[in-house]
Amino acid sequence: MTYEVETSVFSGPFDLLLHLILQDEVDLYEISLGSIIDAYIQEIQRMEDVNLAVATEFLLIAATLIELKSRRLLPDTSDLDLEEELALWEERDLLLARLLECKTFKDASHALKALTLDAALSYPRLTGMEEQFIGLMPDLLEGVSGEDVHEAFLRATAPKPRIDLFHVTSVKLTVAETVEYLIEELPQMGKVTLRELTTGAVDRVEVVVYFLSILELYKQGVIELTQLATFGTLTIEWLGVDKETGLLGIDAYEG
Amino acid sequence: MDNLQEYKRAIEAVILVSDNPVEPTLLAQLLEIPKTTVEEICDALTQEYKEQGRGFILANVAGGYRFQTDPEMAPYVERFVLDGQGSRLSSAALETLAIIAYKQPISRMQVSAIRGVNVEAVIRTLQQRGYIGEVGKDPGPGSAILFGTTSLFLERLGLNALSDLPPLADFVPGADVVEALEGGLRPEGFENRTEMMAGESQSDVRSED
Amino acid sequence: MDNLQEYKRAIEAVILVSDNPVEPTLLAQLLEIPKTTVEEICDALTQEYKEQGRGFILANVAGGYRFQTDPEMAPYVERFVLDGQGSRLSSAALETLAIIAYKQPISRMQVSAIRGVNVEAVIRTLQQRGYIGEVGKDPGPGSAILFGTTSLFLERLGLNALSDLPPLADFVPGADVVEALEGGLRPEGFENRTEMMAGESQSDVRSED
Repeated sequence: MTYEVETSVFSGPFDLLLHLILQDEVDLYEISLGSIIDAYIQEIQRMEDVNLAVATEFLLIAATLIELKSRRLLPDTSDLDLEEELALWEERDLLLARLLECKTFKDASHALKALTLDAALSYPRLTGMEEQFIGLMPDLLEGVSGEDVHEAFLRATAPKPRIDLFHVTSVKLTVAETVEYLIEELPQMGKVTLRELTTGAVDRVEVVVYFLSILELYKQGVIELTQLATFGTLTIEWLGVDKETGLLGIDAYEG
Repeated sequence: MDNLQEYKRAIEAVILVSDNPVEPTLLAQLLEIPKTTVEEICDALTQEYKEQGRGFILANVAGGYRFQTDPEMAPYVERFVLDGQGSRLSSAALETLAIIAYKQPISRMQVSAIRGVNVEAVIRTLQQRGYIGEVGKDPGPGSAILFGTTSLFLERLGLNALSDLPPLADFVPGADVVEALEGGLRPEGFENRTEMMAGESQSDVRSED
Repeated sequence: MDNLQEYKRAIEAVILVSDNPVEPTLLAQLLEIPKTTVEEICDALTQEYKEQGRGFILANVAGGYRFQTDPEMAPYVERFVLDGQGSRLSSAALETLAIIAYKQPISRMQVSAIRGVNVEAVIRTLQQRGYIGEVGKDPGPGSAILFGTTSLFLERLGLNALSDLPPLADFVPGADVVEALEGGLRPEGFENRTEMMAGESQSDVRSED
């Protein structure tokens, strides 16, 4: 039972159209435009800020689709203005060309990702110059800017895995495993903050899993949570297991 | 060939203490030998390490040479190193990066036009992470900033040069995808008309016959 | 003897990427083999490099193993350094300097806690070069030495005052975290608590209290 945060985020009208046409293998003309627009509005609502460019671009596409579709509903198409019709088809071709371009770069990005993942398996040596030669350097800070120092600070303080040879951290922790681990560790820890618990977290998913595990334990009444201010530090305190009933079946935890 | 052995050793030593890939031209200057000799020596070293089954490799990335761990040793090194390779890029960021990589130099507006969204935030992220940088200004009106990929981008992808990127042509959708897309956009009742129009409409991407 | 070969490679890989000498006990834990085996392997490696006339050696210093340039190669390394190409702070050193710049006054222990590694050698270098200095003593027990940056540091960076360093932006949780907490991962019934936790999950490293 692993938790993966994987959401299908459409970051543009072309993305959405591509997805609708290719992934779902639907003929756009067999589904209602209303449902496409609903899906799009949902996506926009999920976004942090409503992006005007996305919203208007989609309206344009939707309008074109509506126009194309409305033609189909006309009983007799013979009296259509040929000029108008042509313009419409050009519009369609333009849209098709853009969709093809979008698809091309989408696939290229998958290839880049694969390259990145392969390359990440080979770690470079970044140790730098040996001390004995450092004295020779005219100016160690040659070419270093305030910006570089800032970046170095962010690098240094970014969450990173700690050297832990006994509990080799797995990226794909499950809530059930984490709950078990916490039941073992928390009694000896006294009061501890979530931040302290997750200092070794490799990625955000892990923090989320810890968070869920703590909620699970809280629900079962074996820990006490205190948070003095909104967004403040969350303190966890072990209360103990009821000797008679023990814990509930955490293995069945489904999130 | 005592000299060759000496060059070999010197190259190993210099690459060891550098925290950036060392360019062959620089090694050639330091040793006062032709660049091609440097490249031959480095190729030979790469081969030697491989044959001897070393835990490290001599990698040729971003236009230079550096020592890296053998990818097979990743499980051990992962447990040990403090700095991971940085968090992963979102798919939005990757797509934007792909556009910039293949179409550089390119302006923010041009990327935006391809992606169909405002890409300002994504471009800022990519710039902060050092994958892309400003490489010039558009000579046209407005003189928009043009972006391109950096050597860090090449390092992260394990490539020596941009020309090592897989050709974009490899990703152009096949006939099946074109057909599916076209089908999705085509009103059914118009099938017969499409043929008629194909000749007149210049921008038709695919011929019907 | 397949295992032995694997251990050998793993040891080479780990030592290669380490900033500091790697203690044999650490390698023993990592590989789950006896410390004596680690030492035997390292001795064998030292011997191999010597026999093959490598430009680097495996040195046993300060209770650990690390790769070093062969002393005979010093003239080339010096040339590389003087040439200016090798004259940059290592990323490890720059990170240490950055921590001191932003969090001064700060003790060696505190820097070490953030970097997660022993920073003694780096701090000594930075102090020798005059970029950092002792600025006081911790009033608490132990009265540790506190370090801060010097005016030379500002001068070299072309800054007038520390306040000219780019400010540390307030940490904003990434969209993915918010999404994860509010959406897909939320078990029913936890809605109301999500908000409460959102701040906590940021793994803010700056303030400990």
